[in-house]
Formats: sequence, structure tokens, C-alpha cells
Amino acid sequence: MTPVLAASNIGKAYPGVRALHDVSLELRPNEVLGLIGQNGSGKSTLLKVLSGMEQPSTGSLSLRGQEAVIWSPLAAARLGIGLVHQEQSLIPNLTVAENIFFDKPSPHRRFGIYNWRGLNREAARQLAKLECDIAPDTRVDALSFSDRQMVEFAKVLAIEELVDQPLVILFDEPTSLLSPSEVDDLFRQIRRLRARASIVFVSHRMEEVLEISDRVHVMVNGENVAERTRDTTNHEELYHLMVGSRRSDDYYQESGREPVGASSPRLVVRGLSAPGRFREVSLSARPGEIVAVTGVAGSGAEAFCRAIFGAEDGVGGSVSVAGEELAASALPDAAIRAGVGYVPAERKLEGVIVGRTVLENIVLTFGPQMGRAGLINRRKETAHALSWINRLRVKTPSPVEYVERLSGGNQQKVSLAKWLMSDRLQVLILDHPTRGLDPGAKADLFGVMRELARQGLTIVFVSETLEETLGMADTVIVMRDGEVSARFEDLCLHKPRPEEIVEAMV
Amino acid sequence: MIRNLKRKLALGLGILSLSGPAAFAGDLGKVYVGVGSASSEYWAAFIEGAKAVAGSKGKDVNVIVSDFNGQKLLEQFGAVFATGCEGCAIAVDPASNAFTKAIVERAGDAGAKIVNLWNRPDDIHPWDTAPDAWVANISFDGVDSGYRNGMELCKALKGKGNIVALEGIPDNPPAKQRLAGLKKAVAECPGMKLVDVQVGNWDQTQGQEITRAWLTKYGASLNGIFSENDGMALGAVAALREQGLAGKIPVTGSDGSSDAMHLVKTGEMLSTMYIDGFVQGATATALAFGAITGDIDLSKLGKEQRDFYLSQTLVNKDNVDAILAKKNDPAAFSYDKVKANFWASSVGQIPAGANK
Amino acid sequence: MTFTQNATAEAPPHKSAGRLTGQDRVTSRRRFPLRELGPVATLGVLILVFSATSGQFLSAGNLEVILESSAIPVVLVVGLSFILIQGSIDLSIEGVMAASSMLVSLLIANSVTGFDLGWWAILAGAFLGSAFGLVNGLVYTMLRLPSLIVTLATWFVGLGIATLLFPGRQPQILDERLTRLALDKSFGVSALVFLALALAVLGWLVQTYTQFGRISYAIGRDEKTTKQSGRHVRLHKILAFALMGLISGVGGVMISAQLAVGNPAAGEGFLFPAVSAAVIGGTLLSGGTGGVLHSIIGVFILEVLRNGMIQLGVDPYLRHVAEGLTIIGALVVGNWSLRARLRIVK
Amino acid sequence: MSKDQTETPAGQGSAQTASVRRIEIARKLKSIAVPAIALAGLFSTIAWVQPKLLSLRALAALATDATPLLMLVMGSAVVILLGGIDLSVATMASFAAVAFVILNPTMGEMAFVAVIMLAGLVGALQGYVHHRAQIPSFVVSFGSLGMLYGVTHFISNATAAPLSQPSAIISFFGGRTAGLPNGVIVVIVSAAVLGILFRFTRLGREIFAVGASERAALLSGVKTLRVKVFAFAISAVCASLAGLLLLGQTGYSSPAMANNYLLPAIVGVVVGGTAISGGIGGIACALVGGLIAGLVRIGTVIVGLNPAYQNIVFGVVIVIAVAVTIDREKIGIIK
Repeated sequence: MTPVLAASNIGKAYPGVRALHDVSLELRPNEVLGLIGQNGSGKSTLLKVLSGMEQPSTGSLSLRGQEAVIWSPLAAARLGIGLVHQEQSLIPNLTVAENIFFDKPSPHRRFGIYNWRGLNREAARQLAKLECDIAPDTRVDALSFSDRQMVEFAKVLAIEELVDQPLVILFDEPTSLLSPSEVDDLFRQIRRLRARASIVFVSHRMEEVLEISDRVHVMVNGENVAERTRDTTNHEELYHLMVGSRRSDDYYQESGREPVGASSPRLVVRGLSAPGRFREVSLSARPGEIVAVTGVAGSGAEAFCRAIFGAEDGVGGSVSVAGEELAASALPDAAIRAGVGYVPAERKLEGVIVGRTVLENIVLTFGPQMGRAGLINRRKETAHALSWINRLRVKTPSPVEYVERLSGGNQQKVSLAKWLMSDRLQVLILDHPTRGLDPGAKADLFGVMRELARQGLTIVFVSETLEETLGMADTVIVMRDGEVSARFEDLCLHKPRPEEIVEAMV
Repeated sequence: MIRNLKRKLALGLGILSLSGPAAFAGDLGKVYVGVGSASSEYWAAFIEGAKAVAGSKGKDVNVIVSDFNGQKLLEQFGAVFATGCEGCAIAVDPASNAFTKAIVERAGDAGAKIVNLWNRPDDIHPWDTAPDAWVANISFDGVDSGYRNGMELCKALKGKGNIVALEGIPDNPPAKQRLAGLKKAVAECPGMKLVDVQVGNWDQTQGQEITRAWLTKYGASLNGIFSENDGMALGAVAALREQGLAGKIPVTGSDGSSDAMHLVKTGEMLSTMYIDGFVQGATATALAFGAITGDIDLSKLGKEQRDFYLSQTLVNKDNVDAILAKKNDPAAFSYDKVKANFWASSVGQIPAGANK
Repeated sequence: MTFTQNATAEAPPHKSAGRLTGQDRVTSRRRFPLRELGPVATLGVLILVFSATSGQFLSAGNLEVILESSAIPVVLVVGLSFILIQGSIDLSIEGVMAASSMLVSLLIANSVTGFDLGWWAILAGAFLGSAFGLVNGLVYTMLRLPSLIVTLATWFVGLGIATLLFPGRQPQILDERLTRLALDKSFGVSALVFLALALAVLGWLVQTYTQFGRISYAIGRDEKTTKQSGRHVRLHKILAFALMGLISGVGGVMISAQLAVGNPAAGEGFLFPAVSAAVIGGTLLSGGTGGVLHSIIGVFILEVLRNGMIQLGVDPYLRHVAEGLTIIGALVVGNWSLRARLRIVK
Repeated sequence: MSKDQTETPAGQGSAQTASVRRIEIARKLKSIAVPAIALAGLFSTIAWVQPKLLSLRALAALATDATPLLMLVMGSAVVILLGGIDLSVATMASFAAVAFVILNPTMGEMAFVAVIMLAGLVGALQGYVHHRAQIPSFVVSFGSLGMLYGVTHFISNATAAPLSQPSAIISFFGGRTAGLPNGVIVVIVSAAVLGILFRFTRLGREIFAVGASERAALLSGVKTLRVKVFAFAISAVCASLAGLLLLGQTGYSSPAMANNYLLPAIVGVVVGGTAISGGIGGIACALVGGLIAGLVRIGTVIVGLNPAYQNIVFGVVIVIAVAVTIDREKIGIIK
């Protein structure tokens, strides 16, 4: 049968970079095609080409058998192709309804005039498809993250009305920011959609790809290296194809684990509360302990971690680091002086300073300590920073490359190195440290975390997946609706079953 | 082309650190006039006057506009003087007292002869500052303008009523002088009270806005408006029109711009002080020429010849037509005609303290 | 813009990660255009203070005066709002007004030239304005220069053109039809006020119900995504500047009507108050925020302030001090509740 | 860790430190090159018409006139690098001149210190209010512009006043040493100080960090409040120096003497290639930009252009200048 969408020998080159090289793929009716690969392997670029955001440099596309040129997302929408963006494509200061129809024609927006009632009614219908009750005239910036994800999704589903042929829906890492329960919702939607759409599902979480897709394409360095069907492959093979090396059984380096030695707690949090976010959360962590705080989106886990670092408003309760009390009103710089470091989830917005160099990012916080009297000692701090760049294996053309030009994983390492520069770092807080990292980079990061813990650093982290939590943590704190719903200690002695944790989450 | 540039550069470098080819005394260099605005009736007339004299000696007039921004003017003349300006004739309004000294001294260093207009700080005079470059300072008597307009109001109000005053840009001497003149008049006219003074910065729109507010603030108790120039007076009249009060509440101005005089004619304005920019331009330029060509020996001039007021006429309903009809004929202002008596339209030395 | 700064005050990500409280859910900037009530409160307080301290302030007469003097600024900020919402800025207002004022007064029945084109002259003024705006928009988008610089340049070009047109003395406008716009009162205010009102309503409708208005917000907040969604960012930017130009031209006509002369300095002192009014009202230079109504509130804050100061007869110099203090004070108070440790304002 | 690093991690220690230095310098030069060329082009065009400009005397004279503007541009640049804007600089300059003239008789040379400190204080206050109350710097500085304007006119009774008793400092500002105008020396020294500030102090680096991404800077422990307070203080101090330089040229103070510097100052910063959105640019850029802005202002006169056309030409030249100087790559989306 003719494929719904076929790409033949697609190539895409940006100045200096070859993003795609001779990629071909066929998307058959009503199938889910998985697409995996490390970051920078060209997955996203391929989707951009398929969705009209980019034009291929070479090769051609054909839609339902005919040669097709997809000039713009608008054109794509008219042809029944929709893309669910990785980093969301919603415009925060517009309403939900506007966003849903932002990139497609709507009968309620004739001659540039809006008919709000119609638009909202229509939007409500789209949202209803997802059993989602967001008010269509809410401003998007008033929505929670997962709600925004739903809108993003509805935005694509709205294409259904535009075309009568079956749809093509492209998902660009849709799950990377969702909590397990939300992932399940999403998959339910996808299965529902299959009936009338063909789907391309991009992810680097192999579990998910294997779970949802019929066929899997593996991409490496902009090339399509392998095609597998679900029942002819498995984790290890895919991992091998993707990373080039066989996945080590000890992904989380648990071999080197022993119970955290009994010692006086270093980080003690008593009854920390922030109205509307979390209530009365306490925790105490010893040197070398890795604490995972977990919970579904909105459980308050992230907010709690930020609060420890002084990045939340209106926090009550007490935090003490190595015996030193932190004022509840203290700003991050106070926490930092007490020896706390924080690696935020929003890398580009909070983690690294876009527009400055890798070097500057690393030395920003602790570099000046190596100088005297407000002057900075460039030679010394540069040497230091370089040593960290090497130890963390930051892949960068040069230490003074602008940080935004690095891959996500390497940016993450930069925002980590910033803290490791400190000679008296006591506690390191990581918020979704592996978000958007490919398996290779993840493995690196876990290695580093392990190593730091071994050296006696206390680590608190909000993890991306349950697997990570169980793999990394000595102690797990589960939060639900802003309160601690369960604690599991000394995981290396007796690991809880995933079900126990999920149960506590929802 | 490039070669040409090279040559010019070489030429330039050749005369490195020289003050340019020295002209021997007597030749007229370029003529520069520094005016407040390129789009004002008074300054247009002034430039015409300067052109009349300069033209008669075959010189054309370079106009530099300060937009009432002395610092910009200083920079621009700085650029002119930088390359030396032997025998240049310069007539300039420094726009603010603060820049007068700097400009005349630099003119001196550059070898130019300069006549200053309007803005002379009280403590410096042509005879004590750059005496052989600063030919003269020519102005109009602001106190007199304020006084006579004030008395005109007094007359119109039959010696009794509340008046308000619109002040110009405060650090221009005329603004202070005209206000002082008004106060003098008020003193002599006991029934007339000056109830409020606001700064309108010579600006039509601001004059209008302030007058609007006054009208509501004082309502019927407001009997007269004294404006320090015609621009603000026009604004005041506009505001009065909105309330249908134009012509009912007398407004005075100063400068004698044609539109103000038309309003005097229609009765919407009471009076204005006519100052003849053309004559001022001609006189200033001629004096500078005289000093350059040697027709004038600066050391021999008396103070009243180097720091003086020009005559001005109060315009009211009676004489407005005559003055509107008045036309200055350039031919009558050739250098040789003016030189016959440079001080023809002077009304005497500026009294000490006038610019305080 | 110019002074474009990334003053985005978007909610910190961790906040949005929380589930919504019902009240959050229903709030919609579109339905409640003045969600931050800071400026409105400020205006209220000012009015209270002045009416308490000056007997005349609340008199019908004075309110009419405030409306009269607000007419032109309001018209200007209606246009300016769209520019600012898109995150650009237009400094050329004063230059354009000057040029337009001169052109109109020379083409309409006047005391200098022989022309008597009547309404056509007014159209010419508006047309000149939009021409300026179009040039602004084209240079800005095609050469990719900061709008700050482009419009600064056209500001001076406008002044230059006004100077070139200046015939040696201010042309008096003899055509009653124009001058009566400022003189004939109905309900105590002139036609100009009604014009301003009409334009304000129109502006609000455009901002709320048209693609141009909505996409302006999108551009101001996230230009890249807007472009990727297949929207014509350039076109809408050019439109905004053309509109602003048109409005500046109209402003020039209005000022000529009020003064009954063509004035090469017509626009003087309109730019900075207009921009500040917009910012004070909440239409920030960073783009994507505020709107026509916000800016208009800002205008009234400034006008009430100025008027009140004169009513109180404050010393002309200290008046500026008081105004400055009030502007800052007002924003401090109005903003206090919005403060958050990660909120970025530049 | 994943075994196959397709790229090798950044090479080896000390050898790199050198290469880092090299790259950084190369970048600096690149960023300054274009504006510098534009400046050269502009100047040679003017010198073509008026070759006499190439005499030392002429250059010195022009340089002197440029000094106040250059000081202002440098000051404004500091705040603009931060991503803010300071509208009060020009008025601050006038204020400084007036205040000095008033204080000089009683305080003598100490008046200089007093004025500088006063200015710094006002600037710091602006920074403090702007950051603590989280209101746009545009509004704060607009407000303080009004206040300074009022205060200056009030204390000077709105009149120009002579420097009643000679002041060594001011006459130094006005004078020359070895043919070189002292004003120029002052500017060069200040530029050097700011240059060092930006390259070798924590504050300097943090200003760039805040300009590039304030939130990330805050979460990296940068005391953003302190940074802003200092930046605005520096800007105000530069402004006051500009005012005193101008005073040195005129010998008189007047409440509005420097007020018209505001726009040229901003133009200067932008023409120099500094992004209005902050984080990109530097002092060298500011200096070159300031020179361009100043040159354009007087160029029309030197060329002897009919005044009616001067404004128009000024506008057009500025657009062209910026069109060639700004780095569209780095600034990204231009607003």
C-alpha cells in the first residue's frame, strides 16, 4: 500500500553543519513509527523538514503518493501534517483558543477579524477530544506545564477538521517533560488517534518507543542507520545501534554502592512550606547521601528543591546546611555561601547564561574567589575551569565557545561545573538533571553524581523517571499535592517496588 | 579619485599643526551666523539682514542652527574654528549665557571677529573679554518690553485686575528681563495683581496647556495674560478661543511676529513688542565687517558702541497696520549704507545688571 | 525598539509547574484588560488628592480641560501601544507631527500660500504621516536595524522637512472647518476629544478582535515562534509603523487645528510623555504586555498630574520634582504586589 | 560513561589558556573593527572636504568638544550593557555643573568630590529603586530626569552662573598638557578604568552576566541588586564628569546646559555596536560609537550644509552608520 508520507534521500545542511544526510523513511497508514537517536542525531531536524518548518537541501517528500513541497507549518497543516513540539510552541500571552488556531486557518477568523465566541467554542471542542477542561480563553501563561502540553496536543488535533484524509502527526520528544501518569494519558491518546492518523514518535526513551511504536528507525549523526520492528528488537540492541556501545548492565553504577555511613546530617530541612506549592516538608541528608524527591508534576517536588536553594518566594520553615541556619527569606547567594549548589531544570533560562562563553559560565560564581580584592585572577580561574571542562568531558570546540552553541548535555555539564569549581560545596540540588539528555550523556551524568556522592557530597535531585530514582537514590521522598506521601530509606539494602512509589505518587 | 584624496590628505598633513594659511588683516573671510532656529520668522528676518550686508560685499552667509541648544552650537562653531577662521565675520546667539564666553574666546583664537546677540552674562563685556575679537553685543531691552506690555495691560484693565505671566526658557536673559519689566509695571499699577507665573519655555503648545489650566483655576477672576513671547501668546489665545474668551481677556506678547500682529489687528491680542531682526542681522554683520576691514578701530569704540540695545516698537491696534506694512529693502542695507552709521538704530548702552 | 529590553516578567517555570487554582483558571487578560490595577489605583489616588487639595480640580470645567489636553496624547498612545506591544519603539512622532502640521497648514486655506484644498489638505497630512511610518517599517524590517535608531533618524528627517516647508513665517490657518474642530464644543468638549475617544475605541477593538492586534502580542512575546507558525511578522511590524505614522500625522493635524497655525515645532514635547505614559500604564517596552487601555490610563495619570500641579500653583521648577516623584512613587506602589524574587524587569 | 566520544573533550591545560586568550582577543578586535572602520570612513569623508581638519590643532579642538559626549556615552553604555536604560544622564551632567558652581565658593576643590559623590549616590538610588521595586529603569530614570531638571533649575534660580572663584580642577579640565587637551586625558583614563572594571573585576563580569540573562545570573549567586546599584552609580558619575568637562569648556554653568546630550549619548552607544537588549558590547565600542555620533553632529557644519538639510542628513547618516556597524548575528531578533 502507498505510504502516507515518504521522505526519500533527504539532506539538510546548515552553514558548517550537516544535520541530515540521505535520510529516507516511509510512514504507513495508521502506524506509529518510532524515531530514536542521541541528541544532535538529526531527529528534530527531520521532523522540522517533515512539518514544513525547514526546507530540505536535497531529496524530496511525497504525500499520499504525490510529490509534495511543504512550504510552511501553515501549508503542512492544510495537508494534514501536524507537529507536537518538544519545547512548547505556545505563545504565553495569548489565550488557549488563539494558540490552538495560531498556525492554521479558522472559520472564526475571517479577513483578520476574530469571532471569539466561535473560536472559544471550537477550541473547547478540540480540548474535549482530550477530555481536558481548560477554559479556552485562559491565557496560556496561567496554565500548568502539563496543561500546556495538552493544549499543544489539541493544537495538532485541530488539524483533523482541516483535512478529510488521514492525518500525519509528528511528536518531538513529547514525553521528556511529562510525569509517568501523564505519559500514560498521552499514550492513550496516541492509540486512540491511530484509528485515523499515522504517527511519528520521536524519543530517546527506548522503553516508551518500544511500548508505543510498530516500527523503529534509529538515527545517528544525521543518518538513518537501522530499521526494526517492535517484535524483532529490544532495549539492548536499540541502545547499541544508538550509542554504538552495548548498554552496560550497571547503567546507574550501582556496583560501587554501599550504605551511607552513619554521620551527623549535613542538610536538615524542617517544616518547609510555601503557600499553594508545598506544606511542612522536612528532610535530613547525610554527607554522601543521594536523596531523590519525586512526584507527579505539581506535587511540589521541584518547588521544594528550589526553596532549599532560596529560589522560591514566601517560604516558611527552616533550612540548615552543616549546622548553619539559612534565613527563609535568603536569596540564592546566601545558600551558595553556605555551600549549596543548584542545577535548574530550565537549562537555557536558568542553568546557563546564554550569550556568554562556556568559560565565563563556569567561573561566574566561584572564579572571583581565586583573585584578590575584587580583582579576578584570570590565569588561575581559567586553568581551573579548563580542568573541569576536561574532567566532565564537556564537548566544546573551544572553552570560549558561546554556551548556547553546545548540546543540551554539555550545557548541563557546564551548569554543573559552575558548582564543582567551589572548594566547599556541601549540598548539590539537581532539578531534572537528565531532562532532554540522550542515554550517553545521562550515563555520564549518573557517573559524575555517583563520584561526587562517593566524595561525600550530599545530593538532592528531582528525577526524570522512576527508573532513575530507584537506580540512583539512597533515599526517596515521594510527594503528593504538596505533602510528603512516603519515604523510602537505604535503597541499596532493600529497594521498594516501583508500584509502591507510583501508588504514593497518585 | 583615490589619488586626489591622497593629495588632499598630504596637503592636510603638510600644514600639520599650522593654523592654516594666515590671511593678512583686511580680507573678509567667511560669514557665519549662529541662529536659534531655522524655522522662525524673527530668525529668518535676521538671516535676510545679514545676507543684505554680506551680499553687498559679495559674501554668502553660512547659517548654523542651534535649535536653542547652546552646547550644540558650541560644538558646531568649535568645528568651524578648529581649522582656524581668519577674518571670519560671525554673528551668533549663544542660546544661553553659559556659552557666550567660550564662543567669543574661541572666535578670538581662531582669528575671527564676532558679534554676540541676546545672551551676554552680566559680568563680561566686549571690552574686557577677547576685546579685539568680540566686536559688540547687540540685544533688545527685555525690561522695556515687559514694562510697556505690562502698562498696556494696565491700561486695558483700567488699572485693576488679576493677571498671569507665561515665562520663557528661564535661563535666557530676555525671560528674566521681560518678567522684571512686568513687575515694574505692576508696581506702578497698584490695582493690577500678578497672581501666577508659569514656565512655558517659549513654546506655543505649553502656553496653551498652561492657559487652559489657569482658566479653570481662576475662572472669571482672571483678567489678563502676559506672555513673554508671541509663540506662547498664540497658545494662550488658542486656549481662550476654546472657551470663547478670545478678545475678552487681553493677551500681550513680544517679538512682533506677523501672526501675533494679525491677532492684535483682530483684537484677540492686546499688544506685542516688535523687534526688527532684519536690522539686527544687518547691524551685527556690518559691525563684524567693519572690525575686519579696519573701518572700525575696536580700541577706539566707546562702551555704548559695543554693548547696546536696538530700538523696538510696541505694537497695538493703533499702529499695527503701519508696522505690518513695513518692509526692509535689502538695497538700503548694503555694507556701505550701514557703515555710514553703524549705530543708527541703537537706543543706548545696556545698563549694568540688566543680564543678572 | 529601542529601548527594547527583555523585561519579560513571565511567571517562573516552577510556578507554572503547579496545578492551577480555579481562580487562576478563569483569569483572562482579554476579559479583564486591566488585571494589574496598579495604574488605575494610582490615577484614582491622584484624583482624590488633587480634588481634596484644590477646589477647582473636580469642576466640570477643569475635567473638560484635562480631556482637551489629553486628546492628542491619547491618540498618539493608541498607535504607540501597538508598536510597544510588538517590542519596538517609534521616536519619530515629533518629527512626523511637525512635518504634517506644516504640510496641512500650507495646503489648506492659509495666510501664506495660495492653496485651499480643504479636507484634502488634512488627508495630505495624514498621508505624509503614514508615508513616514511606512518608511520606518520598511527600513526597520528590511535592513534589520533597531527601530530605536531608524525612528530616531526619521524624527530628524521629519524636523528637516518641516524646516524646508517653513515659508519664513508661521502660516495662519484660515479654513474654519479645521480650526472649528478645536473650538466647537458639544458636551463641553471639542470634536478633537471625540476623535480621540473614537480612535481609542477603535484601537481597543483592533487590539482585541483583529489578527493584527493579536499577532502584535505574539510578536512582542515570541517573535521566533510566531514566524515559525507561518505568520508574517514583517508585514505586521510594517503595518504597526504605518499605523503609528498615520496617527502621528493625524496628531500633527490636531495640533494645527488647536493652534490655528502651522508650527514647525508642533510635535515638541509629545514623544517622551507619550512613551512614559504607555510604560506607566503597563505597556512595557519589552513588548507583549499592556495594551491601548493601559496606555490611556498612563496618559491620564500624567495629564492629571500636570494639571493638578498647576491648579495647586506649585513652583514651576519644583513642579518637575513633584511629577518625577509621583511617577516613580506611583509605579512603586502599583508594582509592589507583583514583586517576586525571580521576576526580571529591565 | 559512553565509550565513544565522537569529539575529543577540549584539549589539554596550560596550552589552552594561551589559545583561550588568543580567541578572546580576536573576538574583541572583531567586534570593534567594523565601528572603527565606519568611524575612519566618516572622518576621511569629512577631512576630504576640509583637509585643514588634519592639523593637530584642529584634531585637538574637535577632541576637546567630543569629551563630554564620550563620557556620557561610556556611562550610558554601562547601564545599557545591563539591559537597562538611564534617561537621566544628560540632566545629571547639567546638575553636576550647576552644583559645582554653587558649592565651589564654600567648599573649594572639595566641591569636586562632593559633586561626584552626590551624583554616584543619586545613581545608586536609581539602581536600588529600579531593582527593589522592580519597575522599568526607563520609568525610574525618566522620573529622576524630571526631578534633577527641577532641582537644577531651582538651586540655580534658572540662571547661568560664572565659576565665581577659580578652581584648579575645572581649569585643568579646560586646559592642555603638552598640546593634548586634558579633557581627552580624563576620558582616556576613565575609559581605562572602566576597561579594567569590565575585564578584571567580578562586578564587570557580573554586569555582562546580568545583561545576558538576569535570572540565570541570580541563580548563579550574582547579587543582582548590588550589580545594578553600582552600574547606575557608575553611569551617574560618568555623567557628572561630563558636566564638569563641559563646565571646564564654558566657565559658566546653566541648568540646561547639557540636557540635549541624551539622544546623542544613546545613539553613540548603539552605533558602537552595543545591543540595547544588553550583554553585548563594551567600553571600546562605546568610545568609537561616541566619536561617530559626535562627528556626525559637526560633520554637517564642516561640510557647510544648508541648515535646512542638516537634520535630514544627520538622520540618514545615523541610519547608514548603524546599518554597517551592528552585528546582526549576535543580537539575533532585532527590535
